[in-house]
Amino acid sequence: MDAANYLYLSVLLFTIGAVGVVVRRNAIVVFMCIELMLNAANLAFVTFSRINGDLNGQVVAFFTMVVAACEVVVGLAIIVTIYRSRRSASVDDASLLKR
Amino acid sequence: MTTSNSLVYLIALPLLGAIILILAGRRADKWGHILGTLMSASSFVVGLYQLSQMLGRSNQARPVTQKLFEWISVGTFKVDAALLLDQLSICFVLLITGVGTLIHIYSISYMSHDHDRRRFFAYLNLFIAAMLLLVLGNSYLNLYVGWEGVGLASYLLIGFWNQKPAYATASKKAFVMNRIGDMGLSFAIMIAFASVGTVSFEGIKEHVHHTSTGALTAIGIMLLVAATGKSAQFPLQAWLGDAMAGPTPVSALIHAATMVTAGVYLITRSSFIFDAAPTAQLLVVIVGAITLLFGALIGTAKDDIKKALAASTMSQIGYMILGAGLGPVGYAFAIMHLLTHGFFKAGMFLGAGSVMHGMNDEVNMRKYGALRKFMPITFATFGLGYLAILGVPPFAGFYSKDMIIETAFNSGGTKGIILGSVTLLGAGITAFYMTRVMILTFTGKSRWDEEVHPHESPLLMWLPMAVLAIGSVSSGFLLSRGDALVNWLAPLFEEHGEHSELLKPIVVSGLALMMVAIGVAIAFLKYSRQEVASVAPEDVSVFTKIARQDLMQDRFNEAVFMRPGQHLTQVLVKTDEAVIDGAVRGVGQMAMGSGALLRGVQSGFVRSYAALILVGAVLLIAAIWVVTN
Amino acid sequence: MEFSAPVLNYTLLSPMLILLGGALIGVLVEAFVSKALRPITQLSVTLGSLVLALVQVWKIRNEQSTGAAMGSVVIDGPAVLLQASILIISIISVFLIADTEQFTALAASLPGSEEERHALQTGNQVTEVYPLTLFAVAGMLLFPVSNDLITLFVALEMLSLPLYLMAGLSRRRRLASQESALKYFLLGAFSSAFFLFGAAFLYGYSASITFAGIRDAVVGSGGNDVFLLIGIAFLSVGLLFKVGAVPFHAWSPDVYQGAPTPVTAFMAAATKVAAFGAMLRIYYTSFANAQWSWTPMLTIIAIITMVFGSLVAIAQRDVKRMLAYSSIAHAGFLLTGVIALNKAGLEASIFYLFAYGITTVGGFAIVTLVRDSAGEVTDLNRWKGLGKRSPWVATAFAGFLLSFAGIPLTSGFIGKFSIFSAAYESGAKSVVIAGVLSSAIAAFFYIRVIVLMFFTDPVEDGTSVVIPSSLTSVTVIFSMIVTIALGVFPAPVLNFISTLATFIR
Amino acid sequence: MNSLTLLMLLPIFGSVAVAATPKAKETLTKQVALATTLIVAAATIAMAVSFQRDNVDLQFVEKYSWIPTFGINFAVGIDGLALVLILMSTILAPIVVLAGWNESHGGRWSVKVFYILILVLETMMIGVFAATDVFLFYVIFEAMLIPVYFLIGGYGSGQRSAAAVKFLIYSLFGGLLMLASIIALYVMSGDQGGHTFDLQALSQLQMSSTTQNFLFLGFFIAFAIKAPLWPLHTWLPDAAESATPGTSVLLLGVLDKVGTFGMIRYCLTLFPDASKTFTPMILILAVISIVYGAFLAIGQRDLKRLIAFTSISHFGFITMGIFAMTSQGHSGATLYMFNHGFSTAALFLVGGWMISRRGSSTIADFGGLQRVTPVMAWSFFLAGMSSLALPGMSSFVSEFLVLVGTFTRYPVHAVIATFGIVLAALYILIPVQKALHGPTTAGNENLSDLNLREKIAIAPVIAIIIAIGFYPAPLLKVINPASAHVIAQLGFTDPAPTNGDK
Repeated sequence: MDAANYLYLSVLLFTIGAVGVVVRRNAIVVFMCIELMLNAANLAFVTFSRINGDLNGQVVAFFTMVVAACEVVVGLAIIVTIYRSRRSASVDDASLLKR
Repeated sequence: MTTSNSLVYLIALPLLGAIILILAGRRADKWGHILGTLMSASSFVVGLYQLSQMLGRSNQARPVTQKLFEWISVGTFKVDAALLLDQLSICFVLLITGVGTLIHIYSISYMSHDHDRRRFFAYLNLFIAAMLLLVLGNSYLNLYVGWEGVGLASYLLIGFWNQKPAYATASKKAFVMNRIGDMGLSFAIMIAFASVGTVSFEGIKEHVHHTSTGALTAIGIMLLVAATGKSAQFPLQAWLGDAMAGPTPVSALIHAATMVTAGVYLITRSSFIFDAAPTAQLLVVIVGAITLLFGALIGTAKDDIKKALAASTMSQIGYMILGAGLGPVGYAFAIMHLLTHGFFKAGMFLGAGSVMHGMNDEVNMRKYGALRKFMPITFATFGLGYLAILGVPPFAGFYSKDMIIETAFNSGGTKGIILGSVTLLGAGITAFYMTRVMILTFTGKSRWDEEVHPHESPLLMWLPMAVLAIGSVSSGFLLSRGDALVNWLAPLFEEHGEHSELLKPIVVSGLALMMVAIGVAIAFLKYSRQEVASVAPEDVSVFTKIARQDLMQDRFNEAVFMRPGQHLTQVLVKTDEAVIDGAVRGVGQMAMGSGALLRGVQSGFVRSYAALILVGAVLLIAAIWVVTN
Repeated sequence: MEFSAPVLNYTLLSPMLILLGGALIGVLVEAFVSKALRPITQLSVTLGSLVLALVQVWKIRNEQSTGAAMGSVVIDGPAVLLQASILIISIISVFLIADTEQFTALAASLPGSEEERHALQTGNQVTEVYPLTLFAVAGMLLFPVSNDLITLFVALEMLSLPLYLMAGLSRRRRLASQESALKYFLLGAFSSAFFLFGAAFLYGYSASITFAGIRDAVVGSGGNDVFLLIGIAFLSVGLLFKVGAVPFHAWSPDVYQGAPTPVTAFMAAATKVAAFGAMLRIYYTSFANAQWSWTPMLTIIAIITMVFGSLVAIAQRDVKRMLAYSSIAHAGFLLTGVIALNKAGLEASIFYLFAYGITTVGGFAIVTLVRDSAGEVTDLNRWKGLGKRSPWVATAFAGFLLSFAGIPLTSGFIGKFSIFSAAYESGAKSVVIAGVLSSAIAAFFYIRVIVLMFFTDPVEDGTSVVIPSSLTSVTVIFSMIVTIALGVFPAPVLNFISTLATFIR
Repeated sequence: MNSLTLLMLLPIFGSVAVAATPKAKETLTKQVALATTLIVAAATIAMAVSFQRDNVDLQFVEKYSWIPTFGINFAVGIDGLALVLILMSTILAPIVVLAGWNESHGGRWSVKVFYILILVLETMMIGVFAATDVFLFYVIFEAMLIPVYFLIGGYGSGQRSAAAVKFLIYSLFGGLLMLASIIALYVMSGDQGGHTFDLQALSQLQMSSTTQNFLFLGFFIAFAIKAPLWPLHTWLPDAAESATPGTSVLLLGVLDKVGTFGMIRYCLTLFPDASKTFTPMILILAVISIVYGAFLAIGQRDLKRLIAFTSISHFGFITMGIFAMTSQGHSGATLYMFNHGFSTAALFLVGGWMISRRGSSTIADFGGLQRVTPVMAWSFFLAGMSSLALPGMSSFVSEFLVLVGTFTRYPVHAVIATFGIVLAALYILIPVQKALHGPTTAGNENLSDLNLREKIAIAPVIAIIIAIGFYPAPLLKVINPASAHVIAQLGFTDPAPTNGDK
C-alpha cells in the first residue's frame, strides 16, 4: 500500500480530533480528542519514518507516547478536581473567566 | 544731512514724565499734574530751540537727524531707531507740544476734582511722546511705533472713565478701528520693503523713480487706509464720535488738534509716493471729499456739543486730506489748514469743556441756551474759533480753507469742478452746523435744569482758551503772509508747474463767503427765530434721523462686520468643540468601542477558544498557500 | 545493531540538571519534612538551585557547542542569554511565590470544604508549587536550547505541564483558578498537538528531526514544499500559542486572571522568554531560508496581535486581565524581532524579553500587594487613589506601566526602539508603523491606570496595600532598578548581548 | 559656566536638595527651589555672555558615549537658536517659581513633589534645546511629558486629569510618529556608513524623495502637535485651562517651543527637500492657525482658554515665519519664540493671580479691576498689549519681522496673517474691557492688589518685554547668524527688492 494513504489517514484523524475538541462538551472526551490528534501526529511520524527510511520518526513516536502519558496524569488531575468542585465535566460550565 | 544730539529730548522728556507718573502711583498725586505739564512745556521749549537752530540754516541744511541705535537688523531689513526733524515735522512738533502744553494747563483745573488726575497726566504725557515719535521717526517703521503709540494713548484716554461700560466700549472701538488702519500701514511697509528694499523715508524717496507704479500705487493706497483709520476718514470714521467719551481736554488735543491729523501728516510725508502714484492720489481726494461732506452732514443733526464738534473735526480733516491729495500744490495748504484747525478746533473743544464744566457735565446743547451771560470769556473764545472755522476773513480759517477750495477748483477739468463744489458745499454746511452750535449754546433762552448753576471757568482753564483764540485769529494770516508756510515747506515737495486758474482767488473767496452766509442764515432761521425744544423732537425728517445716527455708519458696521464676525466666532467655537475636538474624541471612542467589541471574542468558553485556534491554524495554512502560490 | 553510549557534556547541561535535581529534592522535601519547616526548606532549595544554575550559566557563557547532548541541545550565546534571563526572572518570581497566602493549602480539597478549612487552620500548607516551578524552569531552560524536534517537544511539555497545575493553585477564588487551569491545559494540549503534527510534517519534508537537518533541506530545497509549509504553519501554531499571539491568545487573559498572581508573574515573564527564545532559534536557523513563506504570515499576525491586544486592553476593568492583554500586545511587538531576521533583531528581542520580563514580574508583584480582607483586589475601580494611600507602591507601578508604554528613560523604550529599528532595517516597515500606532493606543490604557491611581480620589472600601514582605520588596525594588537602569544606561547590557547573540548552527 | 551638562545637572542637584528638605518646612522647600532656578538662570546668562555671536558652529559642544551599540551619544551643543530658547527657559523658571509660590498647595501631593517636578522639568528643558543627538532629543522630548503630566493632573484645577491625559496621549501619539521616522533615519545611517544619531551626520543622508517626505511628516506632525498647529491644537486649551498658571507658562512658553524649535532644527535640517515640498501646505495651516486661533480666542468665556487660543494664533505666526524661508521670517520666528515665552508668561501669571483671587476663571466674573487692583490690572493690560504686538513691546518686533519676511516671498499669506493683528486687538481688548473696565462687579470690591512677591515676579517679565521691544539687537545678533545659516543651507536667498521693473 502506498505510504501516502497513512498520511491521509493521519490527517483525517487529526481533523476528527480537532473538530472533536471544538464540538464536544465533556472534558474527558475533549481530552481524548486531543490524544487522538497526538496519535495522528504519531502516525504521521511513523509514516514519514517509513517514507524517508529514517528511524528517528519512530523514536519520536515513543517520546510522544510518554509525553502523552504525562499529559494524561496532569490533565486528569485537573479535570477531576474541577469535576469535584463543580459536579460537572462540561467544559462549557467553566466560563467564569471571560471578556 | 545735519545731525543733532538733542532731538531725542523732545520725546524723552514727556516719556519720562509718563513713566514717572505711572510708576510712582498714588505717591505722585500731589505733584503729578505739575510734572506732566512741565515735561510737555520743556519739550515745547526744546522744539522752539530746534526751530531757532533750523531758521539759522540754509534751506537745504534744515533737516536734522539723530540716530539713536540700531533697532532691527535682519538680512537686508535694517531699521535704525532714528529721528528726523525737518520743516514739516517742526510744524507738528510745535503744534503738538504747544497746544499740548496749553491743554495740560487747562487740564490741571479741569481735572482737579478727578481722583485719578495724575494718571490722566501720565496718559497725556505718553500721548505727547508717542505723537512726537510719530512725526519724528525717520522711517515708516519708526512712524508706526508712534502711530500705534498714539492709538494706545488715545485708547487709554477715551477710556479714562472706563468704569462706564459705554466709555470702555468706545475706547475699544477706537482702538480696533485704528488697528484696521494700522494694518494698512503694515501692508504699506511690507510692500515698500519687498519692492524697494528699505522702509526709511529717504531710502524710498531715492528709489522712487525706478520703482514700478503698481508698487507705489499699492503703497499709496495702503497708506491711505492707514490715514483713514487714524484720521477718522471714510470708511473708518465711525470711532471718532464715540471717542468723545474721553475727558474734553483729550478731545481737544487728540481728537481735534493732533492725533487725528496724523493721516494728513502721513500723506504729506509720503508726497514722493503719491506724486508718483496718481491713482492713489485720486483715491485720497475722493476719501477727503466724501468725508468732508459726511462729517458735515452728521454735524448738522448732533445735539451733543462734543459730538457736533467731532463731526466737524472729521469734516475739516476731510478738507486737509483732500488738500493733501491735490498733489504738490495742495500739501502746504493741507498743513496750513491742519495748523489753523489745531488752534480753532482745540479752542472750541476747550470751550465746550468749559461749558460742560459750568453745566455739571451736561453735553446736550438742547439743555444749554443763553450761556453768553454766564460765561463771557468762553463765549468770546469760542466765538473767535467759530469765526475762524467759518472762514470769515481775516480769521485763520479764511486763509487755510479758502486755499484748499481754490486749489480744488484749480485742479483741472471736471475733477476740479466737482471737488470745488464739494468743498464749497462743505463750507456752507459747516457754517450751518457751527452756527447752530453757537445759537443753541450761547443765545436764546436758558433751557437747563434748576440745580444747574452755570459759571465761568477759572483762570487756568480760560487762559489756554484765550491763547488758542489768539491763534484762531492770527495764525492764518501769519502763516500765509508772503506764502510763509508754502515757502518753508517747499524744499520738501516736488516742484509743481503752473496751474491753470479756473477761478480767480477773489471769486473763490466770494463764493465761499456766500455759502457761509447762506448756511448761517438758514441756521438763524431755524434755531433763533423759534423756540428750541429741550428734548430732541422725534417727528423729524428721515434725513435728520439718519444724520442723527451718524449716517448709519454704526449700523452698517454692525450689520456687515460685527454681527457676521460674532456669528462666525460662535460657529468656529462650536466647530472646534464638535468637529475638530470631536474628531479627536471620536478616534478615542472608536478605539474604546472597538476594544469593547473585540472583547466579545473572549467568550469564556474554552471550546470557542479552541475553535479560534483551529480557524487560526487553517488561516495560517491558507495564508501560506496564497503567499507561496 | 551497535549501541553506543550517549556522550553528554554535563557542564553545559548543568543548569538544567541542577534544576531537575532541585525539583526532585523538592518532591522529597514535600514528603519528608515537617510542615513547619517545609516552606522555608522548599524556598531554600528552590532559590539555591536557581542561583546555582545561574552561576553555571555564567560559567559557560563563552561556550559554543552543539555537542552538549549528542546534538540535541545547543549551547551558544543566545542560549546563555536566554537561560540567564529566565533564571533571573524565575528568582524574582520565586520571591513572590514564597508568599504562601496566595496558594491553596490543599489543592486536592474541594473549594470551601471542611478539609480545606482544616488544612488552613492547622497550617498544613502543601508546597508543591516549588518543585513544580523548578520543573517548569528546567523546561524553559531547555526550550530555547533544543536543537531537534524531539527535545523541543519534550521541553515544551516540560515547561507547560507544571504551569497547568500551578495555574490552579490559587487560595482565593478557587473555582476561577481551577477553571483557568482547565482552560490552560486543554488549549495547551490542543496547541501542542498542532505543534507535534507540524513537527511530523517538517520531519517528512526534511527526513531529519534536527534543526540543522531541516535547515539543510530548506537551503537545498530538498523535499516536498507542501510538507514544509504545513510543518511551519502548525509548528508556529504551537509556538504562537505559547507566546500568546492572536488568534492563539485566548487562553492568556483567563489564565492570567485565574492563576495565583505570583504564578501569573512567573508565567507571563519566563514563559515568554522561553517561547520566544525557541521561536527565534528555529526561525533564525532552520526556517531562515524559507523566509518568503512565513514572513508575510508572521507580519500579519504581529500586526493583528499588537493592535488587538492594545485595543482590548482599553476595555478592561481588571488589572490582571489588562496586563494580560498588554502582554498580548507585547507579544506582537516581540514578533517584529522574529520577522526582522537579522542580528539586530536577535539582540533586540533578547533585550526586550529580558527587560519586559523583569518589568512584568515587578508589575504583578505590585498587584499582589493591593488587597482587601478577601485577598487581592484586581478590580481597577478599587485602585482609585492608590497614589494617595501608598505613594511609593503607586509610583513603582506607574514606573512599570510607563515602561510597558515605552516611555523614554525606561527599559521598555530601549526595547521598543531596538526591536523596531531591527525590523525596519529588514524592511518590515508596515510592522513598525503598526507597532508605533498601537503603542499610541496602548499608552492610553497604561495612562488610565496612572490616572486612577494618582488623579482620582480614593474610595473607602477596605482596599489597602499590605506592607510588602521583604522578598516582595526585593522583587519590586530590583525590577524597578532594572527597569530604570536599562532605560538610562542600557549600554553594558546591550554590549553584553551584542557580543554573545549569534546562533551557531 | 561653560558646560551644558553641568547646567543640566544643576536643577537635578536642586531637586535632590528639595527632596531633602523637611516636609514641615514648606517655605524652605520653596526657597531652595527658587535659589536653584536663580542659580541656573545666572549660569545661563553667564554662558550667553561668553557665547561667540558670529560663530555659526555649535558651541559649548560636549559629547559622551551613551549607548554605543546604537551609536547614541550624549551630545549637546548650542547655536544662537538654542541659546535664546535656553535663556528664555531658565529665566522663566525662577519667575514661575516665585509667581506660583502658592500654586503647589491645592495639589494632590506635597509641595516638595511640585518643585521636584519643576526642577526635573527644567533640566529637560535645557536638554531638549541643547541636544545634538537625535536620540537624546527624542528621549527628552518624550520624557518631559511626564513631569508636565503630573504637574497638570496633580496640581491643576477643574477637569485636570482628563486634560492631562489628553495632553499626554496627543503628545505621545506625535512622539511615536517621530520615533518611526527616527528609526528610519537610524537604519539609513547604518546603511550609509555606520549607525549614528548625530544630527550633523544624519543631515548628510541620501534618501529618496518619497522617503524623505514620509520621514518629514513623522517629525512634523509631532512638532505640529507640540506647537500646536491647527487642526492638532485641541489639547492645548484644555490643558491650559486645567493647569496651574505656572505650569501653563512652562507648557506654552517653553514646551510648545520645542515644536517650533524642532521644525527648524530637525525638519529643515534633516529634510530640506521635503520641507520645501510641504511648505505650501504648512504655510496654509499656519495662516489658518493665526486667524482661527484669534477667532476662537475672541469667542472664549474662560480666561485661561482665551490665552491658550491666543497662543495658537501666535504659534501660527512662528510657523509661518519658519517656513517663509527668508532671513527676516526666520529670525523673526526665533525672536517670536523668545518673546512669546514672556508675553504668555505675563498673561498667564497675572491672569492666574486674578483667577486665584476671584476664585473663578470666567471672564464675566471680573469687572472693574482697574479701580480695585490697579497694579494687577496694569500688569494684565501690559501683558495684553504685548500679546497684541503693540509696537514698543517685544512681540511687535518679531511679529513684524515674520510678516515682512513672509511677505517678500508669500505676499498672500502675509496679507491674510496681517488681519490677525486686528483680531488680536479684539481678543485682548474684549477681556480687558470685561475684566478691568466697567463698574466693579459684585464680589470683587475687596480683592487685594499684587503683593511684593508678585510684583517682583512680574516686573522682570514686563521689563524684558519692553526692553526687547525697544532694543532687540542683543538677541537678534545671536539669532541672525543661526537663521542665516539655516536659510543658506536650504539653498534659499532672500528675495531681492522688485524695484526696477518699471
